[in-house]
Amino acid sequence: MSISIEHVKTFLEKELPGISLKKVRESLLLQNPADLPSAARALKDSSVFKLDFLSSITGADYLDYLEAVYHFYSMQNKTGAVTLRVRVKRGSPNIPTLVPVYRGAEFQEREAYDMYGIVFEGHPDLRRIFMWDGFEGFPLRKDYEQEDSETLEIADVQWLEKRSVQIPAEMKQKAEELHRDGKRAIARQPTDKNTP
Amino acid sequence: MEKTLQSGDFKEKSFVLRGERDVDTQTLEINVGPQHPSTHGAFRMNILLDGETVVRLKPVMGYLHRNHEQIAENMSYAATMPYTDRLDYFSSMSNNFGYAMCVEKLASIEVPERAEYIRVIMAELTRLVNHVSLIGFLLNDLGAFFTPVVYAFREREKILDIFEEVSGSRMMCNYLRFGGVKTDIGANTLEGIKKIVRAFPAFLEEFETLLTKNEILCMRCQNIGILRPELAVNASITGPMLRASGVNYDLRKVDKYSVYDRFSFKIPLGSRGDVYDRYFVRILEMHESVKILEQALKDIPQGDIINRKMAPFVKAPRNFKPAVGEAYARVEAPKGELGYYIVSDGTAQPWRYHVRAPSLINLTILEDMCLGQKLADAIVILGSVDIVLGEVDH
Amino acid sequence: MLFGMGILRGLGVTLKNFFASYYKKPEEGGLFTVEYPEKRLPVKERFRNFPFLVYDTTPENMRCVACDICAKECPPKCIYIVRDNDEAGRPLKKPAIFDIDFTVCMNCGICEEVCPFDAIYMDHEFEIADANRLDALLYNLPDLLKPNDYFQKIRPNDAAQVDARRLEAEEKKKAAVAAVKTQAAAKDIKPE
Amino acid sequence: MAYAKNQASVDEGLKSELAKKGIVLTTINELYNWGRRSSIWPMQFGLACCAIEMIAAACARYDLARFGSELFRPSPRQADLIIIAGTVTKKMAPQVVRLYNQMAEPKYCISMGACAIAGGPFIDGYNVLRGIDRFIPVDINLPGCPPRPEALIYGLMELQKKIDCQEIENTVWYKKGLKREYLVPELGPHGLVPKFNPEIWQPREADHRKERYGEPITLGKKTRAPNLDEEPAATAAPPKAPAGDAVPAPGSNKA
Repeated sequence: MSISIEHVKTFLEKELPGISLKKVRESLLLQNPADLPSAARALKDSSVFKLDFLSSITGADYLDYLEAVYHFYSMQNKTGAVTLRVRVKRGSPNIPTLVPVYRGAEFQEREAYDMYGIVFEGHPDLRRIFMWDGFEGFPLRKDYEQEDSETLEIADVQWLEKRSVQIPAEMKQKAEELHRDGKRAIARQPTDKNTP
Repeated sequence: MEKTLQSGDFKEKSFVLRGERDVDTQTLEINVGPQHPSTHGAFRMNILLDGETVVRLKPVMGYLHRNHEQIAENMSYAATMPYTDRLDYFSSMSNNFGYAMCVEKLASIEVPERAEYIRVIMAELTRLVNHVSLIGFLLNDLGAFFTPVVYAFREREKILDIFEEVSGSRMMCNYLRFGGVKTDIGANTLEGIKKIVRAFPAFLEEFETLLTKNEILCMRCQNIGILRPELAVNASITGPMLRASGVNYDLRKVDKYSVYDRFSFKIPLGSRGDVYDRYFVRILEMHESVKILEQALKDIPQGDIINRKMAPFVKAPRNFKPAVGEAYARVEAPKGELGYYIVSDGTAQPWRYHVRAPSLINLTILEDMCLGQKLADAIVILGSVDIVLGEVDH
Repeated sequence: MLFGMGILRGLGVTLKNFFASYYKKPEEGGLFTVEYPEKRLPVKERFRNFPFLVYDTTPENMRCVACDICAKECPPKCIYIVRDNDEAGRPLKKPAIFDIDFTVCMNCGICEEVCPFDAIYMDHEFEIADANRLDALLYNLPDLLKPNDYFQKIRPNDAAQVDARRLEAEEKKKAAVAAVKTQAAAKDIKPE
Repeated sequence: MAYAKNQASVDEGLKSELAKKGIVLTTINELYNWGRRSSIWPMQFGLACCAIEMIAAACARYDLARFGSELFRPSPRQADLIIIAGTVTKKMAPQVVRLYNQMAEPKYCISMGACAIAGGPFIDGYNVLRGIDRFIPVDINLPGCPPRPEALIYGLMELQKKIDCQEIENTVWYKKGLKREYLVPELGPHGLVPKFNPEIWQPREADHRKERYGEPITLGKKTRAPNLDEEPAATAAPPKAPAGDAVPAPGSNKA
């Protein structure tokens, strides 16, 4: 059975006086990300809720802010989902980590960092989890520009020439042209006339 | 932003691990993977070894990161269903089950009785396939090269014939639709399933005499990779690994989703939480799945196989535009709690689509279990965690 | 129990299976192998490999009307359709180009479900392997077209159902046309 | 696929004549190719779902051992054939090319499954390499997602036909100063550097898919984010079916 979100809201406001919460659908929005760990610890240690199981952390991009959604369950009471959300600006996407409270948050926070660039302060090993370390950009953000994998760029041409691989003329010429305009080979938009 | 640790940061250190030793050994950093027979696919473990003992173990994922979430966010809801088969490619029906439940929760669609029973039958058949194959590969890591896998795959082939007869493809079933299932099960297919379910306990009994009391298996698996229940709960471990540590948490009993509350079955729990318990919990879970299958096959009702309101959307998926909202649904997949989180924005494509992959999160404590064990045991512990890279890297 | 008994009993199981493979039937644990090229396993009726286009009598009157629904619904977007035009430039109800890229298709069968004209179905033929990727595995219209009786041969039940539905739709249309004709005839008589 | 029969083959009439008398007449080429094609050892290398079908092909029912390739060698040094079974991602591509380089000659490569040939259903991914033939030469392409185990055996038989038609004189691996080392790409800031090996692979002239849908496919321009803050009007009733869509009688399993 599930826990009513108002019940959680009143409990948190009583437990942590300074907290500012807002009910969004079936979840609680913490206006100030800084009190996320204390809220999580309060819910975990409370004898009423005993939310000892952090099921999932999800990053999300809503164009003018980034959001992290946390789903908590209780394994002892076998009770339903309590959802907390935290919103941060795109410029300063910093959220305090939950790893000291929930060990299971480690990989999921790394995934949210890798995909959305949300930096979890205090995370013991905040590295990219899926992409390689030298990858730039956060791929699941709505404004991510994917590379066009059919046109060579100046870096590829130089790398190939160092290894004495001859490159067809028009590819090299296109790469230099791109380099002169200072543009990256972005994946092209559809050119067919009857695109759905 | 504090400097993120690069992989090459660990310098050579000299270590004296336990007690006074006259010789001063150096640690050796090795990479097991991404191409290694024991890593069940493209998965790398950066292990720091002192002699044979594991001192530090950092898993590295991403070699099969196929951008499932980006593709799903650019596609209609029904078009993502075949992609969920490719998440955990051993249990495609329960991946479909989770995704279908999440969209039904989002758009509040009811599912007729018969479709629920068919879903439960298919989900339990995938649990059998997954556990049998997993035990086969676990024994591969223990050195019984491919003999248990050949036995397991013989049973798996029979169940895959049923999946092919019902849905059209052996592994990638794409069988569930929002509000029901794609096609009905014929009477003779039902007979075929009954025959397999009747013959399965005999196979399990033979599989157990082959393995359970085997002294090599007992010595190599008992008291290896012990996982304490508190750490398991704190690290969000779910599925057979959690139950092997003695925590009674199975979504079929907790959430009572679909029609699972109509079947009587028990939840096997381990006591010590070592590799042997994880192996034995999976064997007992197969017995329980056979019990559920027998009950489901006995009283499967007649009736529609898909919600009539949703039938037009099978023919025209592009018209399916659920209202703005979010939904998180979870299902007891063979590997653990498989969750789907979808935010819809009123258009035909979801705004945010996230998969909570059980095997990715079960890997969080791989290092804790392997510290202090021998390298050969670290391989066995990884085998008992039951990871499939399609789901780990989704 | 004696220390080695577990291993011995395990070896007993393997020995039992070894001898069983000689005299038992495949279902009860006998020889399970199907020697592929000589003996083939019957493919299940609903098996789906790659799509093909159905035509009724001659490849000219194919069922596909180039409505592009399957191309829009295909998850990996591997179908490319260009509608045919007659000499005067007016669009025809026939595709000029119908390409399916077999190196992108994921055999999911969604094109078969969404096609309103019963034109595209999933084939059973899986013996496709080729050295060069570009032209051999990009199937265009001539390679995809197969007759309706081939469809009946590989999928008897489904084909029977589809043909029954098409026949019934045919009658309804004929009846509707007949009704309109009689109505028109009735109108002519009345005005005198 | 038709392969040029190697010229050094004996004429069939004489061979069958002698075979009746129990005398086997053959050429060095046929013997050499017969030996190599009947014991192709694949590498124990699997990436994704196709690898499971490869294991199923090696198991009891489809039994790859009948073609002499039951021994899956884990190390590339002892393998003749690499079956690229699964999606090759950009992060995994350098490792796959390095494995191919480490294999001993004569080596063959089957790219099994749509993902390995040209990206398959994941062709749009930012981390997915669009086919392994951008960096290594592929002998047999085996489409399907995943191809059935019998289709893998059919692909293996196609490879055996190709091996039968090779001749010792002009094979690649006996040439002096052979250097079949293929470029191992590196992981750059946005993808692989280089994106493909121009010596082996040229992009298609007409890529219909990219012209019509662009890359990656983004259906519907999303400029406004959903505002979850305001409450839903009614309980989210299932979207009503637009009229005019032919509704098949439910339960009739159309196909």
